[in-house]
Amino acid sequence: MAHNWGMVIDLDRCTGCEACVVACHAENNISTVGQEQAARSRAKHWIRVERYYEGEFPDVKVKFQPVLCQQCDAAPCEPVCPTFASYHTSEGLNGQIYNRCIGTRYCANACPYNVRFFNFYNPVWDKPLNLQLNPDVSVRSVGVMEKCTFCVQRIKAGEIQAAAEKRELKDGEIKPACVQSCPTNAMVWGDLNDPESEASRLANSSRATKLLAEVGTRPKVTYLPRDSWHGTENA
Amino acid sequence: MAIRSAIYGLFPDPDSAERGINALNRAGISPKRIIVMSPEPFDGYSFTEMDHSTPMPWLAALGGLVGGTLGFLLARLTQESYPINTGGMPLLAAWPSGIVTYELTMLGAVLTTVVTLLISTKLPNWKPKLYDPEVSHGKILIGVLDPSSAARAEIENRLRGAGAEKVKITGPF
Amino acid sequence: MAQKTPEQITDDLLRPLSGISGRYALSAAFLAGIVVAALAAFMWQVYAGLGVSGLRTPVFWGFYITDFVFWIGLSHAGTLISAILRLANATWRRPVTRCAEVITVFALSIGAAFPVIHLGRPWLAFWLFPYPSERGIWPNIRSPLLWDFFAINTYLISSVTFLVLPIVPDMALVRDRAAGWKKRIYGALALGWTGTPKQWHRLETAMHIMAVAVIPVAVSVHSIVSWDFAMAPVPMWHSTIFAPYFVCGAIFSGIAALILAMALLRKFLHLEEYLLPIHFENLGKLLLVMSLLWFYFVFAERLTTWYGNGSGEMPVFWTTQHGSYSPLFWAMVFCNFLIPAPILAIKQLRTITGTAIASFTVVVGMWLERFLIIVPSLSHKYLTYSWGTYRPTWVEITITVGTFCAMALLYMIFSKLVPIISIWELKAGLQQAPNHARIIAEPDEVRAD
Amino acid sequence: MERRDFLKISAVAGATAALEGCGNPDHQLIRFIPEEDLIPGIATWKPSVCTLCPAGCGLLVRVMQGEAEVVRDGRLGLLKMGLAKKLEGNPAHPINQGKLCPRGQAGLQVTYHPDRLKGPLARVGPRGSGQFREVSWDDAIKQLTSQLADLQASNQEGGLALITSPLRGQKRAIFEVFANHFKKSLFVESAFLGDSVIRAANAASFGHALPPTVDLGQSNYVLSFGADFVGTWNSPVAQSIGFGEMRKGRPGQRAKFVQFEQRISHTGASADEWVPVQPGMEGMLALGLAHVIMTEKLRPAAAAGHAGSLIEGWSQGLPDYAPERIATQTGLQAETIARIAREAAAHEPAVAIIGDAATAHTNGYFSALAVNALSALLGSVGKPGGILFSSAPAAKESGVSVEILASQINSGAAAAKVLLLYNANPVFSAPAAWGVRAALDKIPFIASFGSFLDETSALADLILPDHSPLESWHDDAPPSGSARTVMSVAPPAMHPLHNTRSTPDVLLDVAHQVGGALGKALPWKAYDEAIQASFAALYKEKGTKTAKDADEFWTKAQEQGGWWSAEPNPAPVSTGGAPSAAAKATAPQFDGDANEYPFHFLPFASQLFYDGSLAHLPWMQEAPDPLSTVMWGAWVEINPKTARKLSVQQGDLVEVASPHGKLKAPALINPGIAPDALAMPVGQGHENFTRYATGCGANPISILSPLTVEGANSFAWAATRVKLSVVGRGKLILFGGSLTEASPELEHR
Repeated sequence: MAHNWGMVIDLDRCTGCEACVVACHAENNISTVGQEQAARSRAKHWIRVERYYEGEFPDVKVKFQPVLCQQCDAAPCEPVCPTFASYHTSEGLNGQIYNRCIGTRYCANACPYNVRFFNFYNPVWDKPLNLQLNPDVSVRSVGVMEKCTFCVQRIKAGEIQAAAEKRELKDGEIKPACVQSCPTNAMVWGDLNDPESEASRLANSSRATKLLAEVGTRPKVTYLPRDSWHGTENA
Repeated sequence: MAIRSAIYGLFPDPDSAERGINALNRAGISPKRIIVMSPEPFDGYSFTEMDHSTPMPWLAALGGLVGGTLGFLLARLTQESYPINTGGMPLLAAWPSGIVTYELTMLGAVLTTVVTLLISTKLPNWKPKLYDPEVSHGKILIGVLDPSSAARAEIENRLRGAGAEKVKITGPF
Repeated sequence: MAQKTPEQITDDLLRPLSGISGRYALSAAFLAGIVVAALAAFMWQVYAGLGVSGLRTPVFWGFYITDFVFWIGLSHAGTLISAILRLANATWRRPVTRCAEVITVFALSIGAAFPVIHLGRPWLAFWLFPYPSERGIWPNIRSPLLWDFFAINTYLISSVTFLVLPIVPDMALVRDRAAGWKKRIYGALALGWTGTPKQWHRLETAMHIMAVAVIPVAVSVHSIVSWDFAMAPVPMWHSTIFAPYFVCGAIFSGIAALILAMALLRKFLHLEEYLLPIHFENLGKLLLVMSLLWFYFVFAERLTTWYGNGSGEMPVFWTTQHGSYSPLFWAMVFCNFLIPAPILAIKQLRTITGTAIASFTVVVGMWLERFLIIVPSLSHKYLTYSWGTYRPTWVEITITVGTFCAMALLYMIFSKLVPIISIWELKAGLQQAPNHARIIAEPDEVRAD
Repeated sequence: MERRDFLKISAVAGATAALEGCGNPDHQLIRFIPEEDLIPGIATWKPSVCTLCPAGCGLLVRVMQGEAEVVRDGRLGLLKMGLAKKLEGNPAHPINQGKLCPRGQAGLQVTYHPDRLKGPLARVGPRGSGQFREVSWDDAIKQLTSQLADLQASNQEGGLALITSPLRGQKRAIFEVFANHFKKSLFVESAFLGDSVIRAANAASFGHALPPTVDLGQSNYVLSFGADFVGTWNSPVAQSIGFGEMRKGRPGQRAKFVQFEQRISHTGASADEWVPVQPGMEGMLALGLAHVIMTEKLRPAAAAGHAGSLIEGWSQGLPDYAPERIATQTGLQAETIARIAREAAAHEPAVAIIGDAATAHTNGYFSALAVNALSALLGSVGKPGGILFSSAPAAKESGVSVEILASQINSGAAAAKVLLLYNANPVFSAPAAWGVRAALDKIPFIASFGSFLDETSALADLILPDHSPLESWHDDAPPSGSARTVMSVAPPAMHPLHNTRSTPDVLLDVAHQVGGALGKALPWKAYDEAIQASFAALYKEKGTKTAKDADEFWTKAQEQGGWWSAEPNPAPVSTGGAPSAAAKATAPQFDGDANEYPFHFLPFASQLFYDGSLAHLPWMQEAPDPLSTVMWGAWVEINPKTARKLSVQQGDLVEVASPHGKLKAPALINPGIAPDALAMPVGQGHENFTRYATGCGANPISILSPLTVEGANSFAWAATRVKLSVVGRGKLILFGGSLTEASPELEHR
């Protein structure tokens, strides 16, 4: 059976430390845009940690929520692309073919999660920062959309490795950069078609929720909401 | 300009032109050889009533049909030729195909109309066999093509009698 | 006008074609200058990247798509209106139709340019064309942008023919009065028109069929433009009201543009005896109807959203009601309803000046409407953390202004080359032949028998 | 020698490479013979050690073949070499178990930074002008040697000063030899976020001068007094892993985590209960909790043992700290104090930790002792789910701080002739009031080993740039983060990119050239020999079971990134012991009159820039701050109500003035800060620190008052009062579009 990659994010573990954000930049050759462009909100963070305050001092609560491409099964970004640059891969990912993209930016508008990012200029790496580029990931030119790929290069590498060794993929063998780096192990990634995988176990747990479920995009990222203390008040 | 032998009168207004055409008809000249040119359509006069039968609307409808079919095939075949993965969404989406089909239907109809118009009126034809710029100045031209030299005089009289301002004879004699 | 002879009409309407006044040359040069500046701005954008525009995350569509919708909407002035009037056989339409159809052709061409201008990689725009390519992949028929492609092309082709066919007889007219190179050019354009009954009849039949065909096309075009938005699950875009709402707005802005154009032509081409108060009066009434209809749509949309109180919609709703976009929103309501409606409703105010003023505010208001449909929704999409803003840069502003100038310029040039009022149709309008005419008999004949 | 010849040949051959180079200068460079053989496209993972903060996490470096522009033998050319592509945690390493914080991952950009110093430099312009000329390594080393030789000859006391980042292992040993060789030299290990207060307190309470290893993973109740333990405090990655475990690692069991602080920190944001406390009152609060526990007989006073006996009045049950009596001072309600105390006592194991601002008040040392006592009372010290102490060697304290060094030099008490500067930037990370800049100007010769020009190294007379961490050998003994004994070691992960040299090697070189006792004290030819020697000793001590001989032990250690004990073996905690002089509670001192300067000023360690030493990395600048979501800048946090009262708008440029200076930064509305406090991230506001950090934001340290923590030789950086005024419109670059999740009205950006 084909794989169906999915992710589970446990918001009770997440501390919003940004490790996933930097890991993603390092793994996927996401260029930094610099102060002036960041001020015009052209910064590209395939994964971001949303921060929401609740209440007023002194009763303040903060909620962190990492948001990346939800790899929707019913992805609004896919049908609207006139050139099939955004399409659905056989493993359930929302693929983005940079070469096909002509930059209508329709997909980004259609995306309810605002997790697609546009190259307003050609990316720049002041030498020798270009040496940090990951040779497994293509660099995107001006005028094209880019977005989280679930580190498809890692997925492919893992699948090829397993095929070479004539064996099935093991659960947890492949980890996207964000999942790998997460210090609190808040992110779990795996095959949702495999009922045994940690990811599908958590995705089917009672805590499982989806982001903007009401929009009907059938996202493949599951959120386990922030929990509260169940201990006794007085012992 | 005119290389065709013809005799025609230039009438100042539709009413006299009407009398001119009647005169020619009574002279038993076959309608095929009678020519009329006017600066306006003059709806409602018999001299503009000739050859009013055209299959244009039917052709337009047919054109629409062809265009629609092409549109539908385009929408269908192009998608089938590259069966991309749509993640469960329909690759051959009915409604969108309908839109393309519709647009090309209309396009087909419009284009056939234009083509029919041009063919049936033999336009463009930058060298008309017979023409008189007077027409542009409001005169109505009524005449007979290739009149027999015998009939010529009589036709001239009848045109003048009907009120033609000028009668001109063109072509080789 | 009734007392004018056909000859006078012809002379009056052909006068603009001869000679170029200094004022004309000056204003033409001015407009051309701005158009060139706009082209330069676009070139700079292509060279440097879309970053020179004010677009940003998450507002990926801004001025360009606003202009696109605006101009496509404006194009509903001519063809649609003149087609309706033709079918309705409204005699007063005759001096109006052509200057209306011209608006369509130019506005549409300008509007169609914007999808290319706004592309990240405009040099690849041709990938939208369905042609067998080395890439082995065809465009995605499910994308509303493809629907746009088909609809706009169909509409453009129809409108151009719809404009050009009735011009042919007038070209013959000019041909026969001109001399030298002019005669040759207009002769070519006249296609050798002679004016036989057959030609007249086929022309009128064709025009009739076109009129029937072009109306549904026009409706479909702006419906599809609206679907560019309605197909996306974006707050206050994803709505079934959008297609009729957009068509209404399009005709609304179209009529306004037409009135403005007529007022200007009347003034500068001295067509006072041809473009009469009655025309402005009638079009004014039409504009009033559309204004009311437009307000009805806005009201329906707002009411439904407010009552529905959807978590996604409300932020967009509030930001336009009394958030950061509210000044624009209320300006729009003033421009599209509160100012024009009274002017057009009160007979004393429904003068040429009055309708012109009303039309101007409507044109402004409808541009704002398109902007307010696009930007607030994109900047307030669901997850509040991802909200953003939008500020246009000089590039977008220059290009936008440039297109308005391009419109004016094209119009000026056209009115220099072609009679802006269809002469033969106007004459035909005078000549309503009485039915008894066909049985006029010569007295002497009667005597003979 | 042979390589040289090869290079000549390859230089000729390389010229042909111009064939493919369509005018692109890259391709017209000569090509060097690769120094290593790699398979193109195949990644190899090499162990290394993260040196960006004292946690000492283990790294795996993803190395792939690439083509780099490098300088070899003074010639620029292209070299196919192994290039580090990504940094990940070393799964085998006990501290970070395969995980890594954002700062650690961005360490990659230190190596590839465009403004890294590419070779030794000698000052030409006047000091601080930043004008340098390139010199050869031989000249550079000769110059430093002669300086030290003269110093040795002059035999003058306090002639040598060393300012370094906190060092461990053999690297520290080498510096120490230098420090000891020259009489009364001033050896400063400078760190703005130093843990000396906690180490001192732990030494007093538990007999270990170490930062604690907090076993969050097995804890059931966590009381944190201002410690940003998942962000920057102590061993953040280890603690984050524990945090995850504590929350959802044990099915059906979820600890409660209570954070006490004045401004909601990155860690406080994840607390189950966030409790604001008056600044400097953390110790009092801890004792209040202890009071409840003891009076309600939830624990006997004796349970705290020695740690308790350090607190005055402990054995009497701390009568002065009844919740009612401390409520107003701490700013908590009495019932809250009582409730939390009962909860903590009822959920074993419960742990109390203190850090950051709480230990940076003038009474921070007392607060630390108090919290230690509370921990001890709760009975989790030295036990799973509590505070453990690794058996790592206690860091030696030189006792000299930047403040002392500066004052001694400025006062003429010391007359340093030579200053060795290594990975420290005191000019930036010391308050202006200390007069560090003036002191440095008094030192005739400054040699810096830093890889970048910053505010301090720009004053150097000689710069001998070190390899980047990824190009260097490492040995490290992290003091906290794991209950296992850890000795990290790693060879260079990649060949040096530039004409740099490993600083320990340079020091050894210099020592041998100076010769004499100094040379003898450092018998090794190179740094790795020194490390190997230490591992030989370690083998004898601990490794005989795991390896057949010292060499195998050494090789295996290099392969896995170090040696660590198979089992946790925390050091025994002395909870008993004779009561020493009991510490009196002291009220915190704040500099600045409360009327003139109405706000407490709270600098806080930035999750992305740490203490400012990482502000030069683009990834750190562009990553949004976790709470403020600010990119590429600094900001001043202000409570919404206060802002409304002073009519301060989001993004207004405000001037923050203390008795010792003022700065300007944009205001940021923060619902999670006390109305009488202003907070600011540390790390921005560099005047001279590469193209990415220079001129970005403002530096809060510069306006701090020079107060010290009583009882510990440490900077009280949270004890300054400030005033605020709006001066215009500032540039606030936010990534986050809103403050709250559902507020249609609030347009934040």
